[in-house]
Amino acid sequence: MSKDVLVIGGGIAGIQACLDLADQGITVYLLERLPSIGGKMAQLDKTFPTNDCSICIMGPKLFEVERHPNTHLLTYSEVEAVDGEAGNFMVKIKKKARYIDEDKCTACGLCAEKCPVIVPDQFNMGLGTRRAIYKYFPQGIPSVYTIDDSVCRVFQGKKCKICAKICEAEAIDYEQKDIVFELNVGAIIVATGFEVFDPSDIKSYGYGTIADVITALEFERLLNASGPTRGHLERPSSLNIKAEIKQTEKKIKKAKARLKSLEKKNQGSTDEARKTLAALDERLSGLKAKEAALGDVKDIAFVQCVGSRDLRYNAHCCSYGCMHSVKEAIVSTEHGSEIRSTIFFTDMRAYGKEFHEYFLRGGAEYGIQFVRGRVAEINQDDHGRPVIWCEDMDARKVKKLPFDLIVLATACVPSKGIEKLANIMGFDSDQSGFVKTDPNKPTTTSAKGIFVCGCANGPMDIPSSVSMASAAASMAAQTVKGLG
Amino acid sequence: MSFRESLESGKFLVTAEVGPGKGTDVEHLLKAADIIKDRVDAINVTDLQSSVMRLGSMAFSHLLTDMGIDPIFQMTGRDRNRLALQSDLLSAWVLGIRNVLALTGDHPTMGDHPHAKPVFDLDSVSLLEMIGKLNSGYDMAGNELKGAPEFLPGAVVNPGADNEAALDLQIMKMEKKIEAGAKFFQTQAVYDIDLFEKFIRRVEGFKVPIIGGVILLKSAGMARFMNKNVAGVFVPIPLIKEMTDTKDKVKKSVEIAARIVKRLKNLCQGVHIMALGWEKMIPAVLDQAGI
Amino acid sequence: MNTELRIGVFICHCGINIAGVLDIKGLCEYAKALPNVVTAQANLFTCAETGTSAIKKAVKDNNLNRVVVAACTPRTHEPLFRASCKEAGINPFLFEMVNIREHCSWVHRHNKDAAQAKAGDLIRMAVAKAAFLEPIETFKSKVEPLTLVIGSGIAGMTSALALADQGFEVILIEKEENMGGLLRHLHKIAPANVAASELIEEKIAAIKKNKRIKYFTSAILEEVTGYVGNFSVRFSCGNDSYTCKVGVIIVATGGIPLRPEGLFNYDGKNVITQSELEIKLKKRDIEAKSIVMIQCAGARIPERNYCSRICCMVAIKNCLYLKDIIKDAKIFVLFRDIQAYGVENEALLLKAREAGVRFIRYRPDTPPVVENGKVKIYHPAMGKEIFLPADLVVLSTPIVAHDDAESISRILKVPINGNKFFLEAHAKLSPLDFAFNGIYLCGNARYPATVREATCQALGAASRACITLSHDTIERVGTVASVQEELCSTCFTCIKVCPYNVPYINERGRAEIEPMQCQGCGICVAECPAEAIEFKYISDKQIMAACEALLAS
Amino acid sequence: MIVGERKPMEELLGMIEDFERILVLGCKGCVTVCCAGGPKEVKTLSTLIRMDRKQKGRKVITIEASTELQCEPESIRPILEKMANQYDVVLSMACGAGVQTVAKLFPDKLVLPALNTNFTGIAEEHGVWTEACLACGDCVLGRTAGICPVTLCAKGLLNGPCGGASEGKCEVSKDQPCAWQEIYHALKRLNRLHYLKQKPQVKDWPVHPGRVVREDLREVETT
Amino acid sequence: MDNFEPLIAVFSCHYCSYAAADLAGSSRIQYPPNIRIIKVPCTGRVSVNHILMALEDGSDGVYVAGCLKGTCHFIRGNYKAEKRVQYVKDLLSEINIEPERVQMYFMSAAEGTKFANVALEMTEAIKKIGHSPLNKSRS
Repeated sequence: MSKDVLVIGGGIAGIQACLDLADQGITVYLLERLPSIGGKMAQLDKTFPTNDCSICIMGPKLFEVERHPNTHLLTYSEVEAVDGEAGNFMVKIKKKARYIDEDKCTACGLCAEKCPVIVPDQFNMGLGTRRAIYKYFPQGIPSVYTIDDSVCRVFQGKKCKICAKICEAEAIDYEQKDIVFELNVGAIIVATGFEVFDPSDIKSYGYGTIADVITALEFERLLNASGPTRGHLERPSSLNIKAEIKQTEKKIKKAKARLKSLEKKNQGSTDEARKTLAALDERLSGLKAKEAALGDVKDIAFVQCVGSRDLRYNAHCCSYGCMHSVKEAIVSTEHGSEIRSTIFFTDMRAYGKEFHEYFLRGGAEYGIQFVRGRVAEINQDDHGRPVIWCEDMDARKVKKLPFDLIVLATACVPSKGIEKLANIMGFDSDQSGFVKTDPNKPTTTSAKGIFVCGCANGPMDIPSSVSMASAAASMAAQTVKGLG
Repeated sequence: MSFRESLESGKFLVTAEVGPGKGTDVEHLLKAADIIKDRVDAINVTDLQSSVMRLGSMAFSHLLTDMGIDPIFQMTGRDRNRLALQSDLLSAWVLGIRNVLALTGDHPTMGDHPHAKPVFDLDSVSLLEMIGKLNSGYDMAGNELKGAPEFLPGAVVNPGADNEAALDLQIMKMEKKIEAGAKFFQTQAVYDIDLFEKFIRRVEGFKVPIIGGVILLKSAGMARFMNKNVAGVFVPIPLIKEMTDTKDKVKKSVEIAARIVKRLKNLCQGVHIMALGWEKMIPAVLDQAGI
Repeated sequence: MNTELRIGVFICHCGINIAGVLDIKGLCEYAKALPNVVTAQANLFTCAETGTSAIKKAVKDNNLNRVVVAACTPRTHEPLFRASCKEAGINPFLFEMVNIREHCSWVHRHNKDAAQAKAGDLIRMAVAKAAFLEPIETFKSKVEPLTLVIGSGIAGMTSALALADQGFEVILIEKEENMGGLLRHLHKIAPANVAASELIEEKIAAIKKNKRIKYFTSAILEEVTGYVGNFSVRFSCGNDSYTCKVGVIIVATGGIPLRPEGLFNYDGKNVITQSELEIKLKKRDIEAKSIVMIQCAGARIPERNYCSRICCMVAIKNCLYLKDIIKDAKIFVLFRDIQAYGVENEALLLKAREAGVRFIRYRPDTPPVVENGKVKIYHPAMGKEIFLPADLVVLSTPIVAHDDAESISRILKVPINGNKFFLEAHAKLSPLDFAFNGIYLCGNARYPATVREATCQALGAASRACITLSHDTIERVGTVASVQEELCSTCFTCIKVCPYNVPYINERGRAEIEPMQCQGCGICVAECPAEAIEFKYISDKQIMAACEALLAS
Repeated sequence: MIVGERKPMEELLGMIEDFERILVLGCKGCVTVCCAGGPKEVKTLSTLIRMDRKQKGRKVITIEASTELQCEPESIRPILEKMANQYDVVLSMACGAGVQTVAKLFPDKLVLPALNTNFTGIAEEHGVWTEACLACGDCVLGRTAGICPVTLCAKGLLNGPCGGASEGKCEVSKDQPCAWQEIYHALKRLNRLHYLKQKPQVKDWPVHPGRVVREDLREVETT
Repeated sequence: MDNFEPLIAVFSCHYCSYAAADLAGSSRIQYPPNIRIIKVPCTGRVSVNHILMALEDGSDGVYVAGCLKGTCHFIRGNYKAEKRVQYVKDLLSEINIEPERVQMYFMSAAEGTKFANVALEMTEAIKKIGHSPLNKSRS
């Protein structure tokens, strides 16, 4: 028997459930698959309808989880197996090797500065880069670094170990192994959240082929002050060109050096080297002209119900997409006074507290255009600008409109591991693959002693997730107190 | 015929108004008074109108008596306490002034000495009471006078109050003024005759003669200015349009004034024409109105 | 405060993070020369075990009574060092931290001289401030293990039962004669497809037999004073007046569907509301063959500019039940935006469409017009006006706040918003809490919610309440404002500026700040014209000392 | 409460020009409540004085103190006597009454007013005070629904409004409601409109200087 | 004046601007070393006298850095601070000290770059205005 609770998932729902229980004097284990707790909310720039800075309001909660005497953080960990029953579960957990001694690491970040391996940054939706040794995000908790063994040179059998040399805290441990251990808990709360639907499945929207068609979460990172562009609203195409310019400039430098050395040594012909240089120069000026032609982002389109309310992909509604887009459109105006946004929607679902008011403000104060109609196709015009084809239901007209940037409000789909977890733990899923609950007991799953909250149960906004997390905490507390 | 006699005779009264200027030059005012002398029953002389420092009302009223015009001496409570007011009234009587119009007066902040100390020791009502007291041979403190005046006291009323409360209050105060001895009322300028008629219906039971005010509209701009800045005056939009559309402003002005006077004839006991420098037009107005 | 000041300064290398830029030895020498400093030491990592034990040892060896650590940010490390101080026998608030990493070495890497000077300045300021640090104690207040739940709708009853199930006693008050709230009048609940009466009777029975719950119907809340853990409540029940002490309060006062007087020719007979339809459904008293439902009747309009969240689903649910009863019924739903968020709602919408319910969108500028037996509507897809036959018109009206929301908000000193729904502490992260500690919120009183959502919130509110109830006493660190009564001029400034309505005038006629309620922002301290409010944590004296030490003397 | 506000610094600095040791003396009564001359303001003013002197390169010593009630001699005496030779001048942040009390009690010290005493008023909201009572010595509020025409009517009229109000506002300022219209509405609400019809009033001003005597409270001569 | 390095006191709130300064640090964003942070729980804690004291005691400039408007942890402390800063500016004008020496800034905990930019902006601005007239002796 155990009076402890395991919370699976360190997003806002899991954190809230964990803190509620811990504050009630119950020992809680908070398990998170990624190197840091925070979940999707940590990736958001602002939140509706208050425009609060997301990480600002979440940051203190992250600290609180770490500091609380009744909580145990199990980050970078996964559930392997669950046995037993309500009041007495045995949970087998694998804690993945970080190759860092968490107690020693001071998160000084020197290692990452010196690490030679650069890879796309998952937290920034691949729009920025990180090193092989990295902190998931700056405010991440626990505040320690992690070595990504899939890319680190040491684990590819190459010479390196720079980080070990430079770390004065002596926190690097290449020999660290995954640890598997068992935990005895009385109740489990599943708060595994959701995934963002991959819109490349919808070929007609061009995501993945048209650079400036991005997802809403990607857009969040582009807006964010600590995101890959430090909050300068730039479209991926111009980021690509910038990267190319940088690369070409590097090549030119190299070519110049080569030419110089050739001239110095006076060996052989310099013609070819000159030719290469000229070609590179031409390329550079071409790129620069292209960059200049792009200019600033001015017209943004938001496409609603991407993969949602669509029987081909997901029948369900993502619940937050409308407000999410209104928010992003409102926040965009802080990044440039000339930015205009158009939202293409089916139904404006502004059904929460102060949501409708927020939506109205978006139109009246921030000049957001709302076009009722489902976007049929996104393609490119001759200049490479993405173009939206859509029937405006109010005007009863087919419209073809070019934009600088198109943001897809992607569907909310069950997280990838949930199916496995359902098998391990023995709870049922609903028609969309989310965790099913008793209609009259909204956090109770079909498995006794196992509760669910947040988007693991289905699409919902942050306040609903937080409310539900407290509700799940209440049910779990009842279970471990042996009274429920 | 003195103003008191005209009033008592029940005839339709015509009064005009002159405002002394800043300085000692009174020539042009006397000339203006001379032009209308035979067409009016009395001429009001204002008391530092709009709280602007000017030549006094008493002196100019006295000059009018010399010309054989019966002046209505306007007196406000703004600048003098009860000692000065009583004393000035006695002086005025001695100088041949017989009619007094008692007013509270504009606040000094409206004028050119905005930081002057406002006195308002007496307001229009208590001023009237005081006049009654003097007429009865006593001062306000109850001391007997050696030789008492016999002033004809009058007062003003603003029929154009812009809301119900203001109008109710105006009428209540009018009653108080009557109680305090007011024998006639002159009103603020009337342009909206229908509104004025409503006012008259409410106060005709008081049985005190009312002399309706008429200001000569000199331009559309002046009309708009009054609408914005003069309490109780509202020039209806069609009238303003008439002024904008006309080529001959003077002719139009006279025509409008005459039209108003004509209608007032059926509503009240007289008209008080404020010509504001256009005194020479007054005869034309009266002619056109058939008076 | 009479004892001699003995300050120890500990400067962290943080590996080369600080030491790579700053000359730590030089800083130690500098610190040693500062007034009241007894010792200054360097550590490779002050936060490591070696560092904290060095602090503890130095405290013992040098008889220190103040500790200053110059290292990284207090936002992450202050708790650790405070704990070390406590272990060393010093009050944790006799500790001051200087951030020479994030605020110095990391951001002035290329200007080492200036960085060194700045670090010296920051340490000097901290040492000066340390001289005025005062011990701060935590204080405790007893918790009454009792909850007052106001309102006995589905939310209130669920909260009460959840708390009772966790072993806590509950007083449940209901202003109506019967418990059950809105659900008493409803037909069935979707998507569970249970009869509302069944659900509610079950809960009422559970409450009635639960020994831990005392319930009062026809009960009116009259007065609430006190603070978290220790509220005094007075309510009346008929002619009787009751007073009790409770630790926490849950507001579950619910809402009520708008009566659409004057809207769409509402008459309660041929034009009815969804609630009236549910009563008819319950009695199976419907003959209409052609039914038109109008959404947003009285909602999302300038005088009631919010979406009531649940009405679309109520309409869809009722369409399906109507279809069950009257197979050939022609049903039209006239809507502006269908709010079928999530999985189940969207599925239900689909089901209704499949069952033949027709949905026609209308724009707010061309609302439907209800005439005798028909409804005129501009059909946007056809681009023209059409007439729909309507034996029965059903208006989907929004949930509005109860008339007494305002008076309850005043009694509890908790805010309501423009639409008179209760206003939570934070829209995102504290949806069920009030800014005023110890009072929680759920159900329609917060905002329109489905049965499921209200249940969820009710359980959540119970969980929030349990946090307080689970402890015999509540501890609070004394980083709060307190009035020095002898200095108070009773000017009411603190009362006017406090964002949490905490200060009040006590029976001695002076301002008083209840420490359990004070959030410690310091606004009143800065504003008090009599300088009568004390704030031991970051006191005026400390700020003054830091300012005076801005320049080296 | 008596409401005051600090004099402009230029004027204050001019007043203290000749002095080097200044006692800035606040009052914990009305002027604390109206945030003009309490301990906090004493600190602010002292700091400003020191800053001014510092930039001019001139010496100054400021002593900060506050009395409980500066209009009460017993409240001032102990503070001022204790420090008598530490200051050359008293810069009083009390109302006019406070300043005069200090002057009367310490005829050998110069006392300077740091505040302009504006009026007896009420706190409309935090940071806004409005004039409410002229202390005319003959209260009419009972007849005017608690709205003072002596204070709030720009002309202090007792027998109803002048003709100058427009749209319910006083002729003096568009921001100021006509007191008499307010009185009218209030009386109407209270069903007491007939109060307006009473006999004309003439205000009799009190004889100078104001003095209130309660014989029963005075010290008894026992000799 | 070329090598004048001003001393600037910053009243920084625990929840946002102090966190922004931390983020600037962990992001290694470089800014001028002229500022000295005094941490407060909320900018609403900063009184008029605190700002004046910081000036009197030798700083050439002072700024108060609070949360973004509408996001104050204590609801309205930053608005209070803004008003007080304006009041101090008025006071300074009265004694002929440049009111620009005192400023109010708003930033979120996520705006490390903004924190650095503000430090730079303020340092440049005070450099332009010059030494505080209260400590001419300091070079």
